[in-house]
Amino acid sequence: MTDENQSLRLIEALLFASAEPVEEGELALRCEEGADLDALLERLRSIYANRGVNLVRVGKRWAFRTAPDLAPLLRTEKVVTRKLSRAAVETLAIIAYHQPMTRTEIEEVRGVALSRGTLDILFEAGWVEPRGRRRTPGRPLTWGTTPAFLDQFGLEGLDDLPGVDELKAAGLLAPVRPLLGKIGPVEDAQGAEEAEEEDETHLAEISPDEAGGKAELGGAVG
Amino acid sequence: MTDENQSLRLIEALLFASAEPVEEGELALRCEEGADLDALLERLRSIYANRGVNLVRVGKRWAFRTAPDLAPLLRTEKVVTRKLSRAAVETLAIIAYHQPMTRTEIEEVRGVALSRGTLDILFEAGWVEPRGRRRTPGRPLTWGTTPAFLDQFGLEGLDDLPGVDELKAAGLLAPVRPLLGKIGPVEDAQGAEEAEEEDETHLAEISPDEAGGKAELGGAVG
Amino acid sequence: MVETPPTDEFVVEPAGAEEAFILDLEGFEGPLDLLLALARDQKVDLTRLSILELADQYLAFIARARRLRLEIAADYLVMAAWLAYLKSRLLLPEPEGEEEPSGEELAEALAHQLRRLEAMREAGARLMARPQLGRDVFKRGAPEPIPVVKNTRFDISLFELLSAYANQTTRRQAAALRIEPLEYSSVEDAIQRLTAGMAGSIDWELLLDFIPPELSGGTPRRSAIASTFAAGLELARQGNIELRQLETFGPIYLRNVKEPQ
Repeated sequence: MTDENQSLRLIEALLFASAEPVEEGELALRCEEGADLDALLERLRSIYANRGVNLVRVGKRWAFRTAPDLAPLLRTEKVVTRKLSRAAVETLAIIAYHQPMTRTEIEEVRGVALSRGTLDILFEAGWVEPRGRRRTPGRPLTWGTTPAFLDQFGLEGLDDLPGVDELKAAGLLAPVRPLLGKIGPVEDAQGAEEAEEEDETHLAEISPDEAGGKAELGGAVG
Repeated sequence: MTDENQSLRLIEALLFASAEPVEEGELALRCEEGADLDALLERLRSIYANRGVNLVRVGKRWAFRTAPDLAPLLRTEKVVTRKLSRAAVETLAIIAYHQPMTRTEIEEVRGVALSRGTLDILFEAGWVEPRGRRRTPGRPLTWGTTPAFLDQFGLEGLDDLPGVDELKAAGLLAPVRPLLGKIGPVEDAQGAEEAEEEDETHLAEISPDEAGGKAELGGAVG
Repeated sequence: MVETPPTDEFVVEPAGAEEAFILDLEGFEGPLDLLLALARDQKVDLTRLSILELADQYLAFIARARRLRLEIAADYLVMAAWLAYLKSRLLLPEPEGEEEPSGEELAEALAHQLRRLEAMREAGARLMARPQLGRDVFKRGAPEPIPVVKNTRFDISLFELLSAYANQTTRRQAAALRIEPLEYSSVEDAIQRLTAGMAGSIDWELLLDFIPPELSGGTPRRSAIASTFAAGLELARQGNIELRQLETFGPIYLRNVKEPQ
């Protein structure tokens, strides 16, 4: 009996210390002459069956492994804080204010094509979700914000989003600069920068010369 | 009860999964709120006490290790035992029992200059490490042992060092006072430097020339 | 030719009985080690060691080494000098009122140092005799890495969201163009107006009656007159109407062309 226990202990130690699963033949070599290896391994397996570590058979080899049900608890969760790209922030804002919006509509509002990952990131973050399809040709998918979006920004509802007038009052909306003799999108530094970082194609461009004549800014904002 | 068993399994798995000792703090983080970690570890230790693998405490860390009595059966050909020099063994023991110790203090205990590589070898092995500076003139660096040292020699802590209590009782671990003055290293630059800085009374001095004959460094040769 | 290093100068050819002695000297790790070895020869407990006897043995050892003109490290010579001094302190009566430690105290200090070195030596041996990791005791051979799951959290405040929207809106406003309605009335408009107005008429009509009455004077009205006149010419060219002016700068009339009979 003591011999058997000693064999059991040896197998235990061998399997523990080995970098690879150990072959049965290898274990047999180390055991006492005439030891019933199969019986020993079965006993060891049952001893560890309900423990945090289990004895598992891998083909003709054996190894200790942490219990599979503990995997979620063994995992270390690490929160990585990242900044959203400007394109993503803008897209999120546009969806929030104008939902439901199709991708094309977002692009029309922004005046630039949406780069590949932008909607994906917002979807993965759990802030936007599909909202059914538009009943127009091609039946494009529309997007809206989620409850998690409201949570993130501490909003009780979409009504809590300040309106354009309130944004203006808060000084967030820059006063519109009158354009004299110049028509078309103003190439401000910000805009230029963004076009670069996003590598987006401008869908529509108006050349000032072509438009000709006198123009004023159309002030209507949704 | 199930919760406790689950905590036990989790600790078991965590410790089993790691080759290196795991800090108690780390384990506490993973346990259920309010779990008695000490009790859990003690229970786990007793469960494994007679197995081929034991749970051992290494300072404030815990690890599974093969049972020491199985050593002859587990020892493999491939284990290369680097034999430490006599000087290195003594130096390690002096640091372990007296820490923190400056190089000069080690030399005083041994009565001979430390040859260049001796501390390096111990440092490289990861068994000793610098422990800040002594607040004496010259601010000499002190050395102490590492957690890896405890792990290497299967010690639970410094209290577990063999014979430490008897040595303490015999007054052999008291701070090193260079009563004999400048005995030992004479030509070692560092030794000389530190001897100067320390406010020692030189009980006897003899110049190498006076002593006659040719002098060389009484170097401890590993 | 390589010059003989000066150290060789003192090396004595080992001969006979002396050989072991030379090897012994090389084997010692400093004077304290040598003292410890000599003390062991006394075969007594280090606590009952005769320091005087030990000092004699050490001095005799060094004397023999010097007689053989062996290389002797300075450490050993320093110790020899110190032991000679200690011996004199032990043998001569203690001077009165000295602040220096007594001979006994010095002897005890040396004995303590020897005991301490021996203790450390034994401790080192006991440490090495312990089961060592990687030699006698083994760690987990196949550690299982604890997976680290990265949870990305985007860092964005309501302020950032709103300013992004505001910026975007500002840009959109800048991009959306609305051309102001022209002040000039077009010929095409006038043609439509004339055609509509003349429908069903059978008599001469005054051209100026077809100018939109809401137009104030000045450029808009003059532009409207011009375009309406041009429209009349165009319709006449097409053969739909006839034009008539009775005198220079007189009023212009127009009438539908009668259906050819």
